[in-house]
Amino acid sequence: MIPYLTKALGNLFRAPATEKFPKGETPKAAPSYRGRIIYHPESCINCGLCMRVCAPQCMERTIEPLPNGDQKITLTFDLTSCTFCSMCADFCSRHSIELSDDYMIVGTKPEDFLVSGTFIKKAPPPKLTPEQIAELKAKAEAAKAAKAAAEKADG
Amino acid sequence: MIFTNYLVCFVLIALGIYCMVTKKNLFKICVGMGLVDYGVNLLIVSVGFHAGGTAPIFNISELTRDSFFVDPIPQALTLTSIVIGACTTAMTLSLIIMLYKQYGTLESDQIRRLRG
Amino acid sequence: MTTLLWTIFHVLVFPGLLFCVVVGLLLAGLDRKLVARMQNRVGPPLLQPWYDFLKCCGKETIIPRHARRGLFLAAPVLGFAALITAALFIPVFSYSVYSTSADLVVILYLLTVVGVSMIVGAAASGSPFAGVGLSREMVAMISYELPFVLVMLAVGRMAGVGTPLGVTFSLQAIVDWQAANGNLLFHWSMIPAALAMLFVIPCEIGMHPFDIAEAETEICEGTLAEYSGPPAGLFRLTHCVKMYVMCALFCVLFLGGISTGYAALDALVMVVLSVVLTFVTMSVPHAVCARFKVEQVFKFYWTVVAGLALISLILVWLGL
Amino acid sequence: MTFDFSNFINNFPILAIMSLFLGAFVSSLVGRRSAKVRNTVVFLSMLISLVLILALIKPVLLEGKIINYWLGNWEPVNGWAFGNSLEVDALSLFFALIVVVAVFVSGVYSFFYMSHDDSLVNYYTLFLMLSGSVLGLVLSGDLFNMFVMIEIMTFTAVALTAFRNHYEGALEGAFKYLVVGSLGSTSVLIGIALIYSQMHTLNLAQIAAMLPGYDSPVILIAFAFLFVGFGSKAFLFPFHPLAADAHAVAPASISLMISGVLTKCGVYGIIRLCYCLYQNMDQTFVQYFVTGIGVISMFVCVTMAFNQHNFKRLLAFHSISQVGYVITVIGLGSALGMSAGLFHAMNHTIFKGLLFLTAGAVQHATGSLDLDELGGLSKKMPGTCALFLIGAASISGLPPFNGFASKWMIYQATFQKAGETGNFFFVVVCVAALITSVLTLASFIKVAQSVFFGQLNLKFANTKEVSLGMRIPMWILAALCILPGLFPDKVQQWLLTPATQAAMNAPGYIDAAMGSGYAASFAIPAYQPQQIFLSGAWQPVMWLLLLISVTLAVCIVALLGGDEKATVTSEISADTDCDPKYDSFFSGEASVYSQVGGSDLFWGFKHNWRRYFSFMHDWHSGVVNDYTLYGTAAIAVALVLCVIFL
Amino acid sequence: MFQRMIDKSMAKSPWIFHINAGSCNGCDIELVSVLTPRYDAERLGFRLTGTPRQADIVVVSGPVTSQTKDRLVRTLAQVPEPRVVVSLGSCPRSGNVFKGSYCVDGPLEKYTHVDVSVGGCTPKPEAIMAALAKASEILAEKRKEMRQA
Repeated sequence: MIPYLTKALGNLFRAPATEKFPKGETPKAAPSYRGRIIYHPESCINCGLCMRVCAPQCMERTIEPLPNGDQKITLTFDLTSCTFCSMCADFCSRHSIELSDDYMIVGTKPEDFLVSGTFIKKAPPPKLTPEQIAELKAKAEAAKAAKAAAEKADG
Repeated sequence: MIFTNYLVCFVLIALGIYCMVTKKNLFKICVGMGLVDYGVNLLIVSVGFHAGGTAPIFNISELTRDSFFVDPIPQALTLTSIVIGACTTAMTLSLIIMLYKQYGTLESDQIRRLRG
Repeated sequence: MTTLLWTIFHVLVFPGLLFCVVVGLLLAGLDRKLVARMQNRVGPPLLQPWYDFLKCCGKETIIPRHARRGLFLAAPVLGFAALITAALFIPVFSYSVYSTSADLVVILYLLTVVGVSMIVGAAASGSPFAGVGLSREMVAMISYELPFVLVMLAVGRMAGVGTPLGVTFSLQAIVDWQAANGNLLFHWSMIPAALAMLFVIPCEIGMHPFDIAEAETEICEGTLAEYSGPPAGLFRLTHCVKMYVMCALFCVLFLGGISTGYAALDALVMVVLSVVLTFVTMSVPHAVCARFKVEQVFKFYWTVVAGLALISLILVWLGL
Repeated sequence: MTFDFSNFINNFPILAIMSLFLGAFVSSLVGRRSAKVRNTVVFLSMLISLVLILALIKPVLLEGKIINYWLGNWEPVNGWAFGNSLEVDALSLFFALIVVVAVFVSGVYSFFYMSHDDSLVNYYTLFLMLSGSVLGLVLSGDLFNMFVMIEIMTFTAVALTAFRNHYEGALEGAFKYLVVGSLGSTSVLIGIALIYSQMHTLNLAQIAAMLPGYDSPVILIAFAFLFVGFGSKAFLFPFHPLAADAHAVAPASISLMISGVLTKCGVYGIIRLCYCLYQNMDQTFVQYFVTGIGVISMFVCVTMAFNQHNFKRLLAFHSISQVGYVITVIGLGSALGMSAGLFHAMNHTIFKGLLFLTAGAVQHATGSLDLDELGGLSKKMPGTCALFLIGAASISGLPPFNGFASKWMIYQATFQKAGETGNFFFVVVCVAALITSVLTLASFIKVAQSVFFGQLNLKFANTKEVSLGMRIPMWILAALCILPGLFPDKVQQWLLTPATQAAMNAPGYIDAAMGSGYAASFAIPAYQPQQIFLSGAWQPVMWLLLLISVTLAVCIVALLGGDEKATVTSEISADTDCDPKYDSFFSGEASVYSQVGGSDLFWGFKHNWRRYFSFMHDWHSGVVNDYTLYGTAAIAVALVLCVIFL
Repeated sequence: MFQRMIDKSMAKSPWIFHINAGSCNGCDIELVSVLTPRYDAERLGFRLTGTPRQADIVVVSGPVTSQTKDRLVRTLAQVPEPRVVVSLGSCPRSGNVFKGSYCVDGPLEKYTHVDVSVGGCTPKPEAIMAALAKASEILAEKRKEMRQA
């Protein structure tokens, strides 16, 4: 009882331990804090590994084909269903996902909790038709023939 | 002689109370109450007793300074008291009958639903 | 006409409603601030009780289905009114408005009415939590009433030895006696009683170590479990004003002789003393102690506190 | 021919008694034919006695006349009283007033309360006999008359207790009451016989004149017997288990009579015994003795009430507790104490009557008195609930009601006594009185919570409010609860002061019966009217203050929250059963019957006193032999104490 | 004037009632830590109440399991207007790792309008503080709306 009493009375003359938080600046999180997800779509290769390892399945991927044959790929992280386990970041071979130290994940609308990124995946070159192949082959043969002719002319 | 009276009424009252306190049977309790009653009646009568007095039955003209009679008031009181005692006994007995009907026993230590 | 105006002034402003409410809320704010500081916190602003009360007034009042509407709403009003009336009987040292010959009994009973109104309100709300809360409130009441009564008798005897009846329950007489013979706090035979009274104050108010009735984590605010909106606010206000009333009562009973003769100055002294008392009797135990259990409160008050008061009473009775 | 009203008034007491007894006789004769005729007869006889007694207020209480009625005109000859007499002084009339009002209210209540029972002729006959005997007792000026009345009273009370003999325990309660009550009556009778043996007279006034100068051990023994006898009629400790048993099982109207009227007879007997007959109230031993018994009764019974599960049994214990208050202050021997005691006796009849009637109403409406089973009746019986709260506030002594006024006087009386004599014993008495008051409050909170508040047991969902005929008597009593609380000074002036002075004025009583100068011839000093020092009462100014404060508080709420349109609760949804918003908060559980039962309250208090409570529970064993033993022991202790100390 | 004072104090004394709708206790512990000396929510007027009747802000944590669903709905209904509902952590909004479980009846939005949400599993006390501060602003706005309506 007495130690508590002296401690309590002593506290009266000591500065309080309270942080000034809502006023002033937001304190920094701990060094390895896993906060808001940051997604770098530019380096993403759309391997889908992150979605495979996510326990709460918080990612959603939409693939939207573009007229020119490219694909617009959107990867959306719903932070309200994320456990911040950092599994996705660990598995991402291209380091496209990282967990920042921004812990201020507060919002009034569902949109406030979405982190999404979009990148365009170039369409692979179109397939050759047999005529084209024949043509190409012909070209190649023609080239070969021309080359052989040139050698012959030299030799 | 009057001392004997007092002794007897003391004994009667004591016996009656003993009976009421120790006997578990309702009828015996009733008997105890009766004994106490008799003891008290005897006490009242003894109180009005004058050794050698006559019965207090007079015309008002016969009453003189020398007439020596026992006190009439205690006798009247005793009569009243006897009547009351009879009523008590009747009431107790009727209650005992009803109690036996309801509880199926005459033991006072089994008739204790109201307690605590 | 002037007497009527004065009556209205007394009831409305000083030492009645306005003064009580302002000082009470100030004390409550201070108490919260001090407790916070002792717990190494910043604590709420000094005006926090004001905000709380005003906020409660802006909320919806829900009357539960099992509640008895009239009583449920009347109980806080009645309790508050009884408390203000009790405050009117407590003289601000020499400035006594309605001192009669037996104020102490009146105050004792009016304070009981305050507690009872809370209990009746809780009972009328029909909630089982409130049921538990009211039983605890009642146990607390039984607990502090014995030492309170003993203190009252000791003071009454001490100040009333010379009078024809040998005792007095008039606070005015007690104050006058102290002005003539020195404050009761400094009579050594009264020190145990003063200590006991210091213990009575927090329990009467229901402050933290003794807030068994309103244990918010345990029985959901207990007596106030079903109250919402203005009635709840009024109960909280009553609680704050009670802090002032009890402190003032202590001042008058044990420090009654320090009147300066000026009502305003007296009032200021009273407020300062109340602040000190609030700190000593409420803030410090709040910061230091954990909550008592129900039966511990009862035991503590009927043994330790009542014992202290009894010692005083016996000493006074022996003429010491 | 002139009609001499002031002389005719002398006949009023006997007429009042006779009207009740005649009513009993006539109603048993004609009552079997028709219930209407029976009720009319009963009502008329009660009304006549009420009016007659009320008519006596002016001459007796206000003008101080003492009415002496010698039966058969057997007036005293040569300073020797032969005849029976009725002697009505202010004290007797005070108690008679209590009696007739209680009888009237109880009777009117019975018309509706008992309407479902059979053999009501017997009920009303017994009821009127009980009333008549009680009235006869308090108006009697003759010791043996008093005994006869006590006996009639006991019989009729026993019979009425067992009236609803199909109720559980009714017969048992009646049997115990009869056995132990007859022990008390016997004790009275022995006392009377012993007094007669020394005094050779039964007239109260004459005995009062002769006794104080007479020195004999027999007289002291008689005192012990009479005191215990009257005490047993007031159900003082250790006779209190009887009252608890009898009250709990009797019909509510009879409980009112037993607690409000029969106990008052015991109180009256004790007052007459100590103040008038023996005039020994100035002796310290008698003060200790009477006050001590009062304090023990008061405290033991109020703690016993904590253990009770039966509504009326709980009330019964409180009843004795309050009588304990009365006896305590009467034992102080001061005028203020007497005054306080009389006031509290009157108030006790009123508020305890009210409480018993509400209990009766609850029983009438629900058929149950179990505190653990009932609950939430305030919704179904709002009127009864309000009446109960008035009664409970009165008995706990909360300020606006009569209980506060009388309890205040009680504290003042005890503490003044302590201050005057410097005796610590009376300080303890004062503290005990205050604590008992708090415990009483606690106990009634328990009843209120477990019967009227909390949640409604679904069993009693169809409960209806009792009929108006039952509520009107209760409202009369409730009004009587409030009025003396509002105007204690008037009650003091008109009722208490005359009654107190009459109680203290033994020589006046003697002289009124035996002719002036009779008391002086036995060297009894003339009575000097004692000043009743009342250091303040509940004054109108406080009313004003309280009223203003209440208005203010209402205004605050109205100003701050009340005019808020959006926050006004919609009335409609409060009554629908489906909206969870208006359910009690029960940690989110569905609103089921979850009442905190009466026996679960006050755990903290009971836990600390668990040894005491378990001892007390065992002590009230319910076995009639034990109770007889306690009674006998009381007689023995009283005898020993009186012989040693007097 | 009183009304304006009430409006002002509404944001300054929001009382919190906390409902655990099947939470793993992580968020609950963090909510309590908001009241510790380091964060001291009391300096903003926050206070934990024991009964919904006096609450202004209801904080719900947990994925709303089928066991708690009825209790949650009932308790939410018992909070007087104006009131603000705050969902604490990921679970109430989505179910988090318990999503799709047979015993989860979430999300919270099926039963009530959620005014403020805090993400995180569990959120840091600072985030909770920020959310509560936001909630008290919303509370004051709701009060004003109610008054004007």
